[in-house]
Amino acid sequence: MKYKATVDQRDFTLDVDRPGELIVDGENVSVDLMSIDGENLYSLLVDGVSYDLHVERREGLYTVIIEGDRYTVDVGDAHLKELIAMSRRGHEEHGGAVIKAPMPGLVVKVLVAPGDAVAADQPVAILEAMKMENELRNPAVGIVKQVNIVPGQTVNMDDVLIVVAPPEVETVDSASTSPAAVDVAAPPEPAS
Amino acid sequence: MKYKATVDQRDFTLDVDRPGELIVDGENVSVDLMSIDGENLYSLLVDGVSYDLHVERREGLYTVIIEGDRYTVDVGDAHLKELIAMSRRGHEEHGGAVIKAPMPGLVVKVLVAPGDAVAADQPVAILEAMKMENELRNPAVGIVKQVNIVPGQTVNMDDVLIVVAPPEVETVDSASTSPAAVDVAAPPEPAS
Amino acid sequence: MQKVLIANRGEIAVRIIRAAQELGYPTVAVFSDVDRAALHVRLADEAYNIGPAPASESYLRIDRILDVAKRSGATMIHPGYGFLAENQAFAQAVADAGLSFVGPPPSAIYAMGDKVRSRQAMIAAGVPVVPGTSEGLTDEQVLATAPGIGFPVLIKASAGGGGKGMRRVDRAEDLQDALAAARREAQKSFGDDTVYLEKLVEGARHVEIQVLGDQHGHVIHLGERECSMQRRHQKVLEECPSPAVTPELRERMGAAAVAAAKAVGYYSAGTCEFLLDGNGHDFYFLEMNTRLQVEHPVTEFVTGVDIVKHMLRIALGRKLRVKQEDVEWVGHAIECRINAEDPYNHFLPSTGRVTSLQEPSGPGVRVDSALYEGFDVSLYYDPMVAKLIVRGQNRPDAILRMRRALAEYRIAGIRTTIPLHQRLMDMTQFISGFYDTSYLEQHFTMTHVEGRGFDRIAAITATLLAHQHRSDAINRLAPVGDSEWKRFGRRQGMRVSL
Amino acid sequence: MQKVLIANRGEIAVRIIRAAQELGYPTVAVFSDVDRAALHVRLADEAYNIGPAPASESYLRIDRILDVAKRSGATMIHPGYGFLAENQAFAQAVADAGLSFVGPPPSAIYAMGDKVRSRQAMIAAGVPVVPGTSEGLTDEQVLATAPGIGFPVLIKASAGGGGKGMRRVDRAEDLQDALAAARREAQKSFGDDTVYLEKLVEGARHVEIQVLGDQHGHVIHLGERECSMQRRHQKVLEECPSPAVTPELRERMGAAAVAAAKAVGYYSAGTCEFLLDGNGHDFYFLEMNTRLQVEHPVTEFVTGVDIVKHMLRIALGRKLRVKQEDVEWVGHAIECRINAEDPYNHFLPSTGRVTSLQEPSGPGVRVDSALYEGFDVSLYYDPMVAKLIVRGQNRPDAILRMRRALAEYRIAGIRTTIPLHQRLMDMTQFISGFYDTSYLEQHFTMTHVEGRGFDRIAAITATLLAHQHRSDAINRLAPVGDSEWKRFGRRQGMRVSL
Repeated sequence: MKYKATVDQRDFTLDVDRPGELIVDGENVSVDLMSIDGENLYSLLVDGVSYDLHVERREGLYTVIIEGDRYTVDVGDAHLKELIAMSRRGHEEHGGAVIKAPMPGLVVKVLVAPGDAVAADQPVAILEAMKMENELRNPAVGIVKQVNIVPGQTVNMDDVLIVVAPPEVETVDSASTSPAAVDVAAPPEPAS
Repeated sequence: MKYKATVDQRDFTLDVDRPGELIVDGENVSVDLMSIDGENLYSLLVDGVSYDLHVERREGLYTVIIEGDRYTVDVGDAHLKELIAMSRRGHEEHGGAVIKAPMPGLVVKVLVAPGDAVAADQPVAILEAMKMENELRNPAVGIVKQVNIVPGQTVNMDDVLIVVAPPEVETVDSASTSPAAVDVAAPPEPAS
Repeated sequence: MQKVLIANRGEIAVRIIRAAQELGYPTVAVFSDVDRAALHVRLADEAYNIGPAPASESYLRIDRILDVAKRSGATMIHPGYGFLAENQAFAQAVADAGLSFVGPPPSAIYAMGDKVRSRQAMIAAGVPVVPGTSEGLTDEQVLATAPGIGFPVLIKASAGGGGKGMRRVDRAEDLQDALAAARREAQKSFGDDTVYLEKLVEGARHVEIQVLGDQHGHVIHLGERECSMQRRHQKVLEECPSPAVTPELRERMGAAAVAAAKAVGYYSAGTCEFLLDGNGHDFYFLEMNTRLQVEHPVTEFVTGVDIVKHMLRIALGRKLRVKQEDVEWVGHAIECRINAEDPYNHFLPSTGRVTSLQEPSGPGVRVDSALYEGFDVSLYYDPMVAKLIVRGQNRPDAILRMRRALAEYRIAGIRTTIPLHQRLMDMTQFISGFYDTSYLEQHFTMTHVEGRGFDRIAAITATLLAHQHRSDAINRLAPVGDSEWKRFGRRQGMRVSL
Repeated sequence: MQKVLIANRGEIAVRIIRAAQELGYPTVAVFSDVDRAALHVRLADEAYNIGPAPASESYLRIDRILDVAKRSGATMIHPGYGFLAENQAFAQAVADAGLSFVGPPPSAIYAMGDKVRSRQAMIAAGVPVVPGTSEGLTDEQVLATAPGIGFPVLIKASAGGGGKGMRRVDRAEDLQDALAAARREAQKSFGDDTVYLEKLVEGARHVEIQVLGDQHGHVIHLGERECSMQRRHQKVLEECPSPAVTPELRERMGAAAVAAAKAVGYYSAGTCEFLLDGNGHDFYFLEMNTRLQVEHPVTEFVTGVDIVKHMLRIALGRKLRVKQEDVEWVGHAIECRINAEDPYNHFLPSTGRVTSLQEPSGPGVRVDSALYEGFDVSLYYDPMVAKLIVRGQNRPDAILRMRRALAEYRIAGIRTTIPLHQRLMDMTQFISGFYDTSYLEQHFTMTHVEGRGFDRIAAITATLLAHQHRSDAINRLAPVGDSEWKRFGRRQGMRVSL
């Protein structure tokens, strides 16, 4: 069974065939992966080298934390890739960006209204959580299409707060927002 | 809903009625019990006093560990008591004592054979676990009825190793082995 | 017989419970609705609900806390840090109720509680202060005065602390927005939007001195803590001793801190924060924190003095047992603050249930934590959920030990700043000891360590799991039997997919 | 560059990995089939399988361990304690393979490895020994000689240690059975059933001296450890310093231990075990453990000397940095051995999965452990799964700290000896410090502390759970809806039954 794994833009080809072995980019390696807590923790031996890993699976992507380094891995075959591409197109129908709540919190301020033109990196709302104010910024230039929040409102993680449409009608190909950016949604900068 | 709880031969009457309250032997107390790990750990507040508890449930009995003290609690109403009594009679049909393996281990030596008369506290087998030899002793005088083990055999916890019949035909009432002693089975003494 | 009520939550409540228990004093915890199963509730001898989750309805409710003290028969109240710790009215109310407040006298809290007021007191006491305005300012005054002090300038809340209500301004045109934000935050956090301006001393280190005084006029210092590793004006890690402080400088700064404490009639534990100029010689008083400090364990580790136990004894009127000449600094300690924040995603707060927890231990390691497996980290309180503190024979030893302790630390279910600290322990600037308060924000980004081939390991891991996922799906369609896949279920401790 | 292979498992493998990592040396773990997910495997840089669960097929396999050393490029091998730690052939094989053995020279292991031989060496070196036979005895000799020495007498295995192959005999008629059992255990544990007899010095304490020597002839001692709290000749808890040892006695015993070590050309860490007479003055050499000792952390805590790091440095030929006159004993440390045994049921071994784990921490607390949540404690190895060590300013401080640490410790899924230690910390004999090796077995039983009303609390807890159990059963028959009972499910963190 052949897989393609993409880690931060680098591709690996892996062949899973015999138990305890793996062919990674043509090289044979011995592997032994054990679950530690039945959830996120794993112990992995690769040719005798021991790794204690933290793994999360979300929306088909694996996040692997190794000694504090975090990697996002996209694993798939041709069929899977197609499915993922389809789901991305679904995302892109929403417009230039869907700004979701990156954590649960209290809306302190809403800085844009529907119809506003917004620049990339422009603050659009201030969300308070754990006693800190966090500015949410718009990831890509566009027009505010929808604002779902008002000041004083409590929001949950991943609630859609604001939807921004692309400034002009563009082909899907030229819309250069990466899928990762859409998923993670509007990484807010610290208030200066 | 009234309950009777027996803790080490002391009886308590408890009335569970309104949430957060309990009447214990006629006295109103406020109670708040929370599960900590979804399994064995609980936090209990009784009139503001905080207890962090370890609780196990086995064969209808609750074992509660509080600051290192261990209590076995038998809770029930009339109906439940009857069921328990029935299950006890089932136990007693096996004879004077059923000696179960108190832990998984390796049988090192078998010291009795079917037909042997055995005194109370007489060693009947030696079981090795965690590099230590443990003598299993017969809890009450009787005749060995059945020996299910041979040296070199590995046994699991609670396996029935040896069955001892009462020395004479007795009425069920006069067989004075307590249910707890039967359940725990033949507490072995350290090898001298 | 004494009984100690802890008017706080989280790791500091646990820390104080431990100290009280080790002195043989029963403890009383208070908790909000969301903290019923919190560790401080579980560890205390008694625990009482004081209201809903928002601090303003629970941990800040003086009336309810005093009511619990009365009901439980508590004789002393330790406020911890944050919440009511530097609230003069609370200290006074505790005293008025006939109880011992485990902290300084209300008058000292008052004198140091306002930065403008304390600045004036320090000037009078001959303690050097940072150039800046010395009064609460109107918006117009801020706009008019700032250019004269020169940019960058700091807008600071008079009642503030821990970076709240503080804003750095680099250009005149940013002044108005920053001022509004600072006032809003100050109003919200402290109920007081008074601000002042201060020169931003660049290349400066944040070095603070721990003081300890009794009710009989004896005040000593326990040396400095290096607190320059900061992000958004929040300390990220601390060291004792500071790599920038010589014994001679320690003596001068210590003397200044003792003078500051004596000037306001201070007793109990307190901390004088100083800016240490890049020249390594001049220092300026910033403020005095009239309470136990988050980072007190690094001082405890190198001096062997248990600061919290001393606070409890001092509150009972006991004389200070430790003399200045007895204080020795042996070895080196580092504290990493473990926050429920995602260092890979702009330090966004991370809440949720801790699904797996393994804390480091072994020689020279201490963890002060409020976490346990199954605990829910809520969004209502501070994101700092634990502190990892290590001590080594010297600074390199301590760094190596911190690396191994961080590598052992596992917290699953929430994102934490452990990876940030792992990176910091590898950075030349940290290892060399040459870092100032601007380092973390201006010169540091979370990047992967190159050349370890971990991308390949990540690919292997994800592929094995994806393969198993796929196989599980196939298996669900196949008849149930003694299938090979069955043995490779996702059960704990089981080998995956092979 | 050095690379350290640890030929062991459990908490001691973790301890050694920590020390090596703190020195910057990569580590290599070995594991048996059942230890694939063990903590030492997870923490090491590399890990290799060396065979099935039984130690004789894995951790005792010299060939396989040396093979792993070769494959992994290890340069040093630390044997820990137990397994191959006192195996002269192993030490020799390691040296022959051109690797550094982290321990004493094979000749010293040989000299001290046999109790009869070491006794003769000690007599020659002028170190006092216990009255008894000094040679391997036939069954007939045992029966003939024992009455002459007088009862109670101890039958001891020449190759023994840790109470294995040891039997106390009180009456002549018990001699034969005890001898057979001792020989059987000795044969099984050490492959050698040679035994000797020794007078049982009653009212005696077991006090041992830690020595540390380098390959250049320097030997120092790090003072004593009190090890009299024993059960079935297994140490249960240890203290440093001993409540029975004065500075003058420490000096005399230390000098004897250094003389013993020098007599056999010892280097690395080692421990001379002594019987201290009830008179508090006379002491007798029992044996020397030519390895790292389980209870080494109490010495580390009060002397500040990291024994394991020193062992690694010494193995590389480095000179001892610490001089005898530099060694200071500051404060008091206690270690509680946490065994997977049920103290309420005759200390029967308890195996299974650790379903919940919360280790104590905070100031002055150290946990050396092999446990984590989800780990399976197997029946193949030693029941000691963790050690809890605390340090206090003095002995009462340390006892209070141990109490609070034990109260915080939660291990669910297996039974442990934590409750035993909780009782011991409350016993007058322990608190007073007046206990000897007979105390625990002859004068102690696990009983409840009276007057705390915990039976009532147990009744309340069980009733609430039984009520919930019943309600759940009722609910299963009722239609699914927004039932009140639904909210009181057994889900984690949920309120029960109210």
